[in-house]
This record gives sequence, structure tokens and C-alpha cells, in this order.
Amino acid sequence: ACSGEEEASAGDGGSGVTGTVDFYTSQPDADAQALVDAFQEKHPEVEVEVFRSGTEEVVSKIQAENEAGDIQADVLLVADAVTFENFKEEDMLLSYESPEAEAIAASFVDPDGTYTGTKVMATGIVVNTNEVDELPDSWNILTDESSKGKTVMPSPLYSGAAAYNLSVLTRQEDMGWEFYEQLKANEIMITQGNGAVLEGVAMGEQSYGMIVDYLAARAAKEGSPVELVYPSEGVPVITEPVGIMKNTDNEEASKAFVDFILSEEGQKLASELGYTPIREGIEAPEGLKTLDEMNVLEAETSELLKAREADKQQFGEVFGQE
Amino acid sequence: MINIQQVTKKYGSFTALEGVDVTIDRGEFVAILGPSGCGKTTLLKLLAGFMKPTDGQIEMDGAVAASHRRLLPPEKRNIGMVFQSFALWPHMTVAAHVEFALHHHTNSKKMGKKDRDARVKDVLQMVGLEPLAQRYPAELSGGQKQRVSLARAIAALPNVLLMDEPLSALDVELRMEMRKEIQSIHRQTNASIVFVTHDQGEALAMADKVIVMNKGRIEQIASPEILYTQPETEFVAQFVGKCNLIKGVWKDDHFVPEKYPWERWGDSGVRKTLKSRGLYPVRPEQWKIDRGEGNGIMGRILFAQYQGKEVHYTVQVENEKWTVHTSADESRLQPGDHVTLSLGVSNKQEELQPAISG
Amino acid sequence: MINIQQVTKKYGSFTALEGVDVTIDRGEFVAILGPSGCGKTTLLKLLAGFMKPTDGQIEMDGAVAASHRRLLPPEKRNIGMVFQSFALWPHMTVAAHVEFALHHHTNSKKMGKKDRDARVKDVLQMVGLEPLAQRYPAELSGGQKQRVSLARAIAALPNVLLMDEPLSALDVELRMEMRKEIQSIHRQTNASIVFVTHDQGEALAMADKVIVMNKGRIEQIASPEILYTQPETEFVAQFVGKCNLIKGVWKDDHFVPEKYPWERWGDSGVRKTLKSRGLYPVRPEQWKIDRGEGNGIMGRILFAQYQGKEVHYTVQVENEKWTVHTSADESRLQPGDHVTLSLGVSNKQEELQPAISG
Amino acid sequence: MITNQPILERREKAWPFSSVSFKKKHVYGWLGLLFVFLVFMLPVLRLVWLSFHQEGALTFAHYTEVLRERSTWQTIQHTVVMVFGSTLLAMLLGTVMAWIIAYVHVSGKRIMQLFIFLPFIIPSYITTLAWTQFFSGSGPVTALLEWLPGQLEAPNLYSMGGIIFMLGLSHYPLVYLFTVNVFRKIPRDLEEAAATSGASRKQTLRKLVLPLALPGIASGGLLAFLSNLDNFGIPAFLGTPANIRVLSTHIYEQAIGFGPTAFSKAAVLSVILGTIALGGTLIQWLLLRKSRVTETVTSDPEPRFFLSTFRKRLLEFSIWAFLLVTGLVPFITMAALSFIKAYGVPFTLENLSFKNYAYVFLTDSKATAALSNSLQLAFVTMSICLAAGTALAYMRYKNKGGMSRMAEIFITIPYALPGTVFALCMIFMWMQPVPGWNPGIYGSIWILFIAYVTRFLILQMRGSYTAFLQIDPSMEEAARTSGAKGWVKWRTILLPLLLPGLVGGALLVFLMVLTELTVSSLLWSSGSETVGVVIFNYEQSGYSTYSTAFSSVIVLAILLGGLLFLLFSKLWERKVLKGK
Ligand SMILES: Nc1ncnc2c1ncn2[C@@H]1O[C@H](COP(=O)(O)OP(=O)(O)OP(=O)(O)O)[C@@H](O)[C@H]1O
Ligand SMILES: Nc1ncnc2c1ncn2[C@@H]1O[C@H](COP(=O)(O)OP(=O)(O)OP(=O)(O)O)[C@@H](O)[C@H]1O
Ligand SMILES: [Mg+2]
Ligand SMILES: [Mg+2]
Repeated sequence: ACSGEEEASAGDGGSGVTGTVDFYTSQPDADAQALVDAFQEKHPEVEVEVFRSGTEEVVSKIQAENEAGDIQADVLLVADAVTFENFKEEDMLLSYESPEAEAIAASFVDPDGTYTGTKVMATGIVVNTNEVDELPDSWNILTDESSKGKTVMPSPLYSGAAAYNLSVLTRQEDMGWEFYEQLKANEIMITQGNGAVLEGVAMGEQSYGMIVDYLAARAAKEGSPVELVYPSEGVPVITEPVGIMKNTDNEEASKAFVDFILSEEGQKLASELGYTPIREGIEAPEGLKTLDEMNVLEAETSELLKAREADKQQFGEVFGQE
Repeated sequence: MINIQQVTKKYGSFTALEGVDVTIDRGEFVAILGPSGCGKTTLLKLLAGFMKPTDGQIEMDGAVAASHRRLLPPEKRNIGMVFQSFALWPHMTVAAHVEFALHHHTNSKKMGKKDRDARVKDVLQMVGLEPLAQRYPAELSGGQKQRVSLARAIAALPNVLLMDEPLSALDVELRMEMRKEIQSIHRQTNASIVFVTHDQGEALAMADKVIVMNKGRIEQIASPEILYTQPETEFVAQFVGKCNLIKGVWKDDHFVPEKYPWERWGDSGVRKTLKSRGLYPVRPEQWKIDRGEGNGIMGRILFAQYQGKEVHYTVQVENEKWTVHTSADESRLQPGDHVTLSLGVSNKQEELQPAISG
Repeated sequence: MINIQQVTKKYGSFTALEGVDVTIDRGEFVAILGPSGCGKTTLLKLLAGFMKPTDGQIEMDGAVAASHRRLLPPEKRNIGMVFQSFALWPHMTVAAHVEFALHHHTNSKKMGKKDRDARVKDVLQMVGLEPLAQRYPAELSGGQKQRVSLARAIAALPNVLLMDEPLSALDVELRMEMRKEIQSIHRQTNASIVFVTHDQGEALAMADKVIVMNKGRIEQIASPEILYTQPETEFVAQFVGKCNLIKGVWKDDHFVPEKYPWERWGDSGVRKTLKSRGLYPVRPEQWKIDRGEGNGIMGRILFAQYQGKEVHYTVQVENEKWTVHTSADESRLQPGDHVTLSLGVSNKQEELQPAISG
Repeated sequence: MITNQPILERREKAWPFSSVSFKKKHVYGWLGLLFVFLVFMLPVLRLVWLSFHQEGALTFAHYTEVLRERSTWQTIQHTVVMVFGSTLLAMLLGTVMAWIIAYVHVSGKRIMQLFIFLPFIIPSYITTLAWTQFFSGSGPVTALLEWLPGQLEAPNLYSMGGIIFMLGLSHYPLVYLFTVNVFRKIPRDLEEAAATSGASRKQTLRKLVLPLALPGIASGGLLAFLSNLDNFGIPAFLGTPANIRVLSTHIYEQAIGFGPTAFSKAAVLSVILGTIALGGTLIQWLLLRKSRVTETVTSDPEPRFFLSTFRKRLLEFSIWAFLLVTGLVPFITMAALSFIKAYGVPFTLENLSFKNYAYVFLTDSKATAALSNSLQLAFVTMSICLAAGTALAYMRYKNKGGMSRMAEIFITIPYALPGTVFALCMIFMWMQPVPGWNPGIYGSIWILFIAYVTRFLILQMRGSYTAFLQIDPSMEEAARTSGAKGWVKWRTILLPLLLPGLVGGALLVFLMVLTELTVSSLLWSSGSETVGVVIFNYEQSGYSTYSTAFSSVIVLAILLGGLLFLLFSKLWERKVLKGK
């Protein structure tokens, strides 16, 4: 965005857009790079500068930039819709209805057009196949006596995705806060992030873990002794939405970039990288279910935003500090 | 010329120097003499420029070099200094110490490499350290360290040479040697030398002018002979001449000791200050000592110290302790012996002198 | 009793001590005298137990205290030590230094708090540091530091007191005072004292026995008087008595100087070693000096050093330099003056003595 | 032969602006302080300001709100326990290790010294991972305990004790580094004097050696204290499962919260944390106030404590056991992971491959770029800190007044803040250093330079200051009377005498920058990725096998660098000190 002076002269390039786009994301580095490379193949005149970090860091950085007077980011792509709701509420997002969004289920697109989901990441259960013979099919395995002390989950206090799951799961009728209380009673181990959950289960420290699907599927593919299970009650899903910052200084290029992500080509790339695409009609990668194959647990996003702090606080209390 | 005017130096609440006034002429050899803790090192440090005086000022060659507000740093003063604690650099060899001073001192900065090497050799030879040129300070004995400090200070022939007890760690033999070296450097370079010592022999032997200090104040500034023969204050009489101060009454040109009114002692150049306080200084070698009780002042031997050619006695006379030096050839006395003291021959001569000359 | 047997000490390839043999009896006061760098400190460190000898052994009270394989550590030796470098502890006050020694030394471990405080006070008073009891080492002058080191060493009245130039930083006045203190401690406690010094006056005055060292070897061990009057080697003659060694021929009981064959000098107790080398030691005060050319040995004044009661001349005689001391009362000579030397009165007396006694 | 701070205080008057008039000196002093204030304190003040600020008005509301929460107090309590516990442990381990290396006759000291640094340079998440595995249900400790009689259970690392243990182990090298040279510089004759006074070895150690080593112990202790306070990785890893929150993790949780008050709350917590850091600094000053230091003799590498052969072997064995367990075991754990194809597969030959290395160094261009960036950053930052930190230390040493203390506090604070918070401060400050003007520092590699210098300068300053405390003023005075001034004096006298101490501080800065993670993860921009960022990103995307491969290479490289350094220092001693 710093070199945004050129942005106005939408002209001579093959695609008609030029300039620099600052892309802030929490996607894995390699994935973000692949996406940018593919985009630049189509739009060689556009320079995409990537800043990648954890969702929390990215959000803090934008907040701090805002505080200091000038947001550098043009396009933002982080884990969950709630984060975008927050920025939307602070009126930091540009409203843009991408033509590509039509092929995406309405529930994953913000009605005001400030953000759109880019892929589907369900949270399921990862199982260590060396320790467990019979695959479970329900969340209840995590609260079952037989798995006492052998379960693990990411902390909602550190991971945005886990916080989302917390809010969604506690709003399900048959789960609610009792579910988390039972997890506590069952001596569930809490780690900082999904990566540590996978390590714990793969190494056999624990037998079951609550985990975002693609990590488990990828590990299984690479040969780790794990398997991913989608519980029958349904799974919470985050969509890694993408949005454009309101004060972007390269609106054209930003829009082109968002269009590309949502386009068929962009979605295929996501699938190749190992994620369930959000656009209808594109195959999910091996080991993952497509959107229509899974039973999605949902909750009202704007309500989740309001409830998040309270939920996290309550989580803190349930798992009370020592 | 160095002009020290009314300089006072305090360490916290402790006054180490008070109202010191001294003038040091170009080329003069000045010794600062005084007991331990009297402020000698402090005065020298002020001259070197390591700290500011609390009050008063120091002028060098007409310009103010130090006052309580400004300070000309040591490296701009064209000085050399021998430190009481040696202050050798542990990472440099003996030769490197001398070389360093030659290399950086204003007086010798432009010396060529060859001249410098030759000079290093000369200086080390002068202090007898040539064979140890490549040693590090940790490998030297106390006296050797002191000589390195000396060599470093004199190498560049500075205008002012400050020496803080530069010979205290040396044996007599070597000390004599070094004294001569320092004197000949003095003659060669016409540098002003300020030489701190607690050894009055050294001060008397070497200096043109001796400053006697006590408790941060100056007691007397005079040439060695005047100092020794005509002390101005009780302190100087005792410290420099090791005088016994006898109380009594001055009548015209002679002195009558209070407790021995039958004696009459002539005026050997006693200063007014002492006269006005009714004192007569007798140096230890002026006494004649005789075994047994006799015609004179009676006392008893307390200590006897053999000193080779002399024997030093401490004699208890009533409730005072007097010091008496005699030749070792005379018959030896033991502690406890009863003796009689009288003013000896050399004094009798002096007794006559004032009558003739004054 | 301490028995040093054939002790050798090397620093790397440099031999600092070689084949040293010494016996120190209980209660004896031994002075080690020698020029700078001769190995005095090294010998003392071996006695203290800071390092092992390279060869030979040291017995203390019959048991081996140090050899090249075993070493009784200092804290088990019941010693006290004054360090040449003072070795004060920067974080402790003057009083704390003394207190520390009292607290830990075997001799005073069981002392009550009250006794200890009283003793601290006593000792500090003895060395004249009572007013400075609460100061830290950095706030002391050189001489004051040395006195702290001394106070610490003597506080616990150790059996063996090792002193490395304990008075070198003190003025003469204070040095005399301290000498007396050390002597009276010696008398009170019957401790063995080993006293390193480069000042022969000190060694002669205080010790029962003086060990003269040179270049890591022992030159002579003798009582002060013997040492002074009957030096065994050239080195001792020069170092202790500042003798001029005159070359010539010994014939029966008298000496004929090589270059002045008309002279005949009597035997004043000259040792065989010197006789066999055709040498006659003349101490500086034995010379009689006369102005101008005359009947005797002719020379020219090179240096004159005023010393208060004496004047020290260096006289160039042919190609040798001789030292002559005269009384300051005699008429003063200047560098360049031509003089005649002859053996003075005090020597003539001695000249007679051997004829009577020997 | 001895000096102390008061003596310096007196000489200070002449320095550092000796030939300038009294008034001007003050002006320079204030200008310098202002500069330090602007660079080091202003960014933090933005944060403090936030904590008092709500919708454009000044308020204490954030404070009352935060302080009313019970969890805040619990967090503070945890923090205090954790920090003091781990600092004590670090000081104990560091001092004992330094004493042994400096004083005792054991073989292989140089190599030992290298291994002492391992726990410090291996990323703490790796160390923690290794230790949790070591103590886990399937780990060797449990196996050993089961084999032993009695109902022994492996200690649970997911606890306050575990956190303290891990922090202490990770930060004791700081104390070691600062203390070992101070030990070596204690003049031998001071100990000899104690021995002739009848004090036993133990008494001498307690009453003489330790008090004299205090400047080193206190300096190292302060840095360990600050490092423990701002550490995020270990309490996050070990504290999360146990639900132990300390300020650094609590702030993170707050800062990532949403809503307009999140930053303000984090700011309030940061202020509390800063207050604790100040407390540590004050304790350090108190400790140092009474300490007096010895004149430099040169540092004396010869051992002073000889043991019988049996005991010597026993001690060597224990040291190596300790070093291997604390340094090598995590390293091997990490290296082993880096060769494995996927998590959880057995460690057999067919499961091993170089695939992770191949990815990191061949496929992913970021890693090598990051390595070169980090090396550059480390070298430049180290050089700047070396110069600036030593200059500041010199002023602090010459001038004990309030101003230099102030300056010291200013540069301490950036190190005490958790990395994330500090990075936010840097954004506040440098995006628009003057409101409305964006010079483009932020968003380029420059922001990293500035951030690193700001954050790590204190390390160099402490190192240099400790080195200065070991030098007698007469060393410098002698140089000046010999006519050496300014740079010559530094080059020929001061620097050679200071070198070992300076190198210690510089080494720390270098290593810290090379492996820095939290600050960089917010401040990097494309093209300026650092080693820490790359590792962090691998880690976060669940590619820990890549990160272990990368970390292994880095640690190996550092070890090699360390070996080179040893060679250099050996040469230095030979050349400059003639290796006595
Ligand atoms: N840093 C200090 N703080 C307080 N007092 C000090 C300090 N330095 C020296 N003094 C005191 O000032 C006085 C003069 O000290 P100085 O070093 O000048 O003595 P000196 O004449 O050189 O003695 P010496 O012959 O023993 O070396 C002494 O009484 C000493 O105790
Ligand atoms: N660590 C060392 N390494 C090498 N040589 C040394 C070492 N210590 C002392 N020496 C040498 O050993 C010799 C004897 O040293 P020592 O300190 O015993 O002398 P000293 O008689 O005490 O002299 P001084 O009167 O000057 O103190 C000296 O020539 C000295 O240079
Ligand atoms: Mg002095
Ligand atoms: Mg010595």
C-alpha cells in the first residue's frame, strides 16, 4: 500500500490492474505463497506483499496500525468470520460484492459484502490409530471415562478457531457448557494451538484430540498414525474469510485479488493445497469431506462476536486457574 | 610554572587538603614530604588533573588548569606520572609500557619507529629492566613493577614529572641508583619534578625545595638545609630532624631548659615560632650519652636499635621519651641501663657559631 | 620450628629460588633482606602455603608442611601475614578486617563477641587507625592500607607472623613506631616472625637473624652485627654495609691495596671468603675525606646528597666509584671538587682491635 | 589496590565532559537523556497513555476494572512466584557453574562453556517439548522411576514448579556469562589473605568470593529476572494445560481479545508488568549499592581449587551429566524429530529422511533468505549495541548521578515487556514518528533493526558495565598521563582490558537477535523475514518437523560459531595475555 501512487493508472497491463497489494493473512506461509504466485501469473503487474502470522498477531497488528493512524493492509484473510464481524463493527472493512461469490453458499457470505468465506475448515476429532482400535463417531468419546486423561484440545484463549468452536459448541442444545465441564472432569489437556494437538496425538501422548480437519488429514497422508473423524452430531466450521480494508489504497487490485481467491481457479488451488473448497462443485482433497457431506453446526455470527469475551471468560472459570 | 592557590579538597565530609598554596618554578625539583595520610597523593592527583579541587585553583603556565568548575584533562598537560599503586596495564609487556608513552605523549609523538625503539631500550636500561623487557606485569616483583611505572613516566621527557613514592618498593642500593637517574634526568631535561615521599632522607637528598605537609596543611616550604637545621614548626622539627623538643625559657641568645635550670644552650638558628613557644629542638645525634648517673639529664634506656654504623636509643627521661643516636663504635648500652644525657660536641660547636655570626 | 630444606621454586622456566636452606626457631625474629626481585616474596609465599615448592620441602613443627606433592593449606598453619600488595578486602571496613581475622583464626575462634570488639579496638589503636575504623579500603591512603594489613595479621597473635615489607609505605616516624609495636608483639607472644624487607636498616634493627638473598640464593645468614661488620660475600658487603670493595693483596694480618701500595690497612674482621679473593671492604663512613690533592688516594666528587646529619658523596677514583659518608658539620664539597681519601679514625680503632683480641 | 564506587563518584566530576563548562555539561547530559527517553521510553509511553485513555478522555477506568478482577491478582501472584522462583534457580545454577568453571581444576572447561549455552540458544519451545517428553508417561524418567522401588512418580512439568524449573534452566546461562569473568578477576591474594587469617575455603567463599562477585551475579540475575518476566513460550506451553496464567500470557490473551478496550486492558497489564520489572531493577541496585569491586588485575584463568583425582572425575561426570541432560538431550530430541517423516511414526531407519531439510533449504526459499536476514540483523544490531551500550555503560560508570540511572531504567523497560506488547509499541512509535509523516521505516527491515537495538541494548550495557566495574580508574589515568586521549585510550588500554566482558554482552545480543521470535512475528514484512518468523510460521501451520530441521541447523551453526569463538579467545589469550 505504500507504493499506492501507481494505483490510479489502471492501464496498460494485460489484466488492467497494477500496483501493490498488502496481503495480511494467517494461512500457512506456503499456502499463501502459492496463492500469491498463482494470482501474479494472471496479474503480473500486481505486486502482492504478504504478511503472515497467527490470526491473533495479524489482528493485533492491524489494531495497532489503526491506533498509529494508518492501516497498511489492503486485503485481509484470517481464520474466522467473528474476527471480520469485529472489524466490520468498527467500520474498517470495504463493502464489495464479488461476482464470484454467487457460487458460494449464502451463509458464508456477509450480506453487506464486507467479507466472504474462502474455504471450509471443520473441527473434528483426531485419533491415534496405534492406541485406539475402534474409531469413535461422537464428541462423547472426549468425555467418556475410557479416555480420561488421554484427550487434548486447543485453548480458546490462544486460538481464534478454538474460541469460535467454543462459542458454537456451547450453543448446541445437546452439548452446551456441560460438555466443557465434562471435558474438564475428564482431565482434558489444553494446548496452545492445533499444531500441538496433532503432535500430542500423533506421538501417542494422548489418544484423542479436537482438531481442525486439514491438519489431521495431511498428517495421516504423510504417514502419521492418526485418523480424522467427523462426529455425527455435526462439526463447527470456520471459513477463513477474505475482506478488503476500507482505507485500502489499491482498491482495484485488491478486488481482483479477492475475485481470484473465490474463483474456480483459486478454489481448485485451495483443494490442491489440502483444504475443503467453499465453492460448490469442486472436489475436496483426499481424506476430507466436502461441505455437503458434513453436518455443519452453526450459530449467529454477530451474536458470537458479542458473546466471545464472555465465553472465553467463562471458559477460564470452568477450567479455573489453579 | 605551576601556581597552586588556596586549594582545598574534600572527600565527602573529610577534608584531605586545606588552603594549600605552592609555587613550583620551571625546572624546579620539589619534594612533598609528610606522614601517611597527610594528603600527598591527593595533591599530586590534583596536579595531574584527575579531579577538580573543591576550592581554589591551579594555574599552569599562566592559564587556569583546574578550579572547581573547569579542568584541563591530564592528556593535555604534558606530564608524566609514577603511580603509588604502579597502575601497570596487565595486557602489555614492560617494553610496551614505555613504547606506549613514547607513542602518545605530545613530546615524542613524532619520533620515528627506530628512534623510539632505541629510546625504549635506553630507558629500560636506565631502570635496570632491559632483561625483563618482554615480561608482563603479573610476572614481576613489586620493585620491578615500580621501575616499569617509573620508566613509563620518564620516557617522553615530560615538562612536569609527578612521582608518587616512586622508590618506596626498592632496596637502598637500587634506590640510590634511581635517585641519581632521576637527578640526571632532571638536569638533562629541565623538567619540573614533584616528588612525593615519606622518607625525609630522600626529600633532603634530592629536592631543591621541600614541602612538608601534615593533616592536609602545609607546615613549611624550604630548602633541605633550612628545613633540617631551622624547622619552623614543632611538627617539622620532629618529622624531618626527629628532634626532641625540650621545654624551657628563651633568655636573650640562650635557652634554659625548664627541668634542668643549670644548663645553658646556645642558639643554633632556632626559629621564632619555636622560640615563642619556649621550645628548643635537639636532634638525636646532638646528644652525648654516658653510662650511669652523672652530671646532666638522667634517664633510662627503653629500646636500642642496631643500625650498622649507628645505634638508636629511646631514652625515658622522667615522663618523656627522647631519641638518641650514637655511633656503633661507642660502647653499647642495653635496655634498662641508666644513662646521663648532655648536649654533645657537634652542638657545642653550633653553640659557638651564632655568637660569632649573629 | 620451621625447617626449609633445599627448596627450589620455578615460575615456568624462570628459577625464582634455588636450593634454599633455612631454619627458623620458635620465637625467632628473622629478617629476609635482598634487592628487588631476589625471591623474598616467593620464599614467604612458600612459607604461607600458597604454592608448592618445585623441589625440596618445608617442615613445620616436625611435620612436612610442603613438598612438591603435598601442601598444608594456609588456614591450617596458624600464621598471620602482611601482604606486600596489602590484599585488603574492598567490601569490608577497616574494623571488619581485624574482626574477620579474630573470628576465623584458630587462636581466637572461641573469643566472645565482647572480647573480640575490645581486641579490635586495641589493635586498631596500636596501628593508629582507630579513627578510621569504619572506612573502606578505597578511602585510605597507601600507608593506612598497609597498617590495616598489619593489624589484620597480628590481631589473632599467630604462632608465625609473615610480613612482606610491612612498613615500606610508612613514613620514618610511623615506621619507628610500628617497629616497636612489632618488637613488643614479638616479645609478648613469642611468635616466630619472618620479616621481608629491602631496607637493611630495618633488618639490622629488628631481627635476631638476617637472611641475605640475591638472585634466588642465600648469600649469608647471620646476626645483624656479624653481617654488618663481617660480610661473607661481596654482595653482602655491598648490599648491607654499602662497602667499597678495594682490590689488593692480603699479607699476614694486613692488606695492601693494589693501586696504593704505600698503604697498610689492618684486619677489622674481614672474612676468609673476601680475603681469598683479595678484597678489603671499606664502609662509606670509614673514609676520611679531605679537600684538594694530598697524601692518599685521589679522586673527584661526582654527586653529593645532603641527608640532614650526613652528606653522601660519590667519588670517582680512577675508573671506580666509591661512596663516602661524612658528617654534615664538616665543610661541604661540591661535585667536581678534587679530594683525597684515607681510612678514617673509626677504622684506625678497628685496625687496632684485631691485634688485641685476635 | 582497591577501588569502589564512591571513588569513582569523586572522579566523575571530571567526566565525561571535562573540558566543558559546568553549565554546558548539564545541557549535554539533558540532551542525551532526552534522546534515550525518545527512543526507549516514548514507544512505551504510548502504551501507558492507552491505559489511561478512553474515548478521548483521561480515565482510571481501565485500572479499576482490571484491578477489580480477581484473576488479575491471581495472575500477579503467579507471576511473582514464577519470576522469583526461576530467577533464584537461574542465579543458583549460574553462580555455581561460573564458580566451578572459574575456580575448580576440571578438564575440558572450554567445551563445557559451549554446552552451557545450549539451553539458552535452543528455542525454548523445543527445550520444553524435549523435557515434557523426558518426563512424560512414556518417557525415560517414568521408566526409571518404575524400575526403582517405591511409589515414585515423575514430576508433572505442567505446573508452577515445572515452569520455574524450565525458566531457570533456560536462563541460568545469563547469570553464568556475567559472573564467570568477575570470579576470574578476584585477585588471588585477597583469598590468600583470608586463608592466612584462618578462614576455611567455605568461609572465604561465603564472606569474600561471593560478595566480590556480586556485580556479576546481580547483573546476570537482573537479566534473568527480566527474561523470566517477559518469557511467553514456556508459561504458555506449560501453563496453559495447568491453567496457570502469568502476566505475559495474560497480556497476550487480552491483546488478542476484541472490542475497543482490549488494548487498554493489555496496556494496564503491561504497566503492572513494567512495575514489577522496576522492582527487580531496584533490588539489583540495592544489592550493588554495598558492593565494592577489586582493581583489575588481569583475569586469572588458572584454577584455584584442586580436587583429588576421584573427586575431580566425579565432579566432571556430574557436570557433563547436567550439561548433557540440559543441553544435549533437547538438542537430540529436536534433531531426531527433524529426520522423521511424520509425527508419531516409530524412529526406525525406513521412517527417516532428509525430506524436511530438503524442503526447508531447497524448496522453501524463505528459510535461507531468513537466515541471511537474521545474520545481517544480528551483526549490525550487535555492532550498534556494542558501541552504544559500551558508551552508555561508560557514562553510567563515570557518572553515578540520577541521570544515568534514569537512562538505565529507560533502556531496561523495553527488554522487560513481553515481545508482542513491545512490538505493538514499536508500531505505535515508528509508523508515524511524527503524526502524519510515514517515513516508511515500518514495513521495511529498518523497523527490525530499531526494534532489536531498542530491546537488546540493555544486554550489552549490563555486560559492558560489569566489565567496567572490574577496571581500576588508575589504568585509565596512567594512559592519560602518558598522553593517550580519546580513541587511542580506548583502543589500547580500555578495550583490551574490557574485551572479555564486552564479548560476553555482544554474544548475548547476537544470539538473542538471531533467534528472536515474538517481536519479529509482528514486525517483519515480506522480504525481511527472520529465522524466528520462519520457525514460528512452520510451527503455527503445523509443520513442526520443518521447524525442527531448521532449528537444528541453526543450533549446529551456533555451536560451530562457538567453537570458532573458543579458538579466537584462545588465540587472544595467547597473543594478548601470553596465555599464562
Ligand atoms: N576516597 C576517599 N574517601 C575518603 N577519604 C579518603 C579517600 N581517599 C583518601 N582519603 C583520605 O584522605 C587523606 C589523604 O589521603 P592521601 O592518599 O592523599 O594520603 P597520602 O599523603 O598519599 O598518604 P600515604 O603516604 O599513606 O600514601 C587520608 O587520610 C585518606 O584516608
Ligand atoms: N608469576 C611469575 N611468573 C614469572 N616470574 C615471576 C612470577 N612472580 C615472580 N616472578 C619473578 O621471580 C622473581 C622473584 O620474585 P619475588 O616477588 O619473590 O621478588 P621479591 O624479592 O619479593 O622482590 P621485591 O622486593 O621487588 O618485591 C622476580 O624476578 C620476578 O620477576
Ligand atoms: Mg599516597
Ligand atoms: Mg616482593
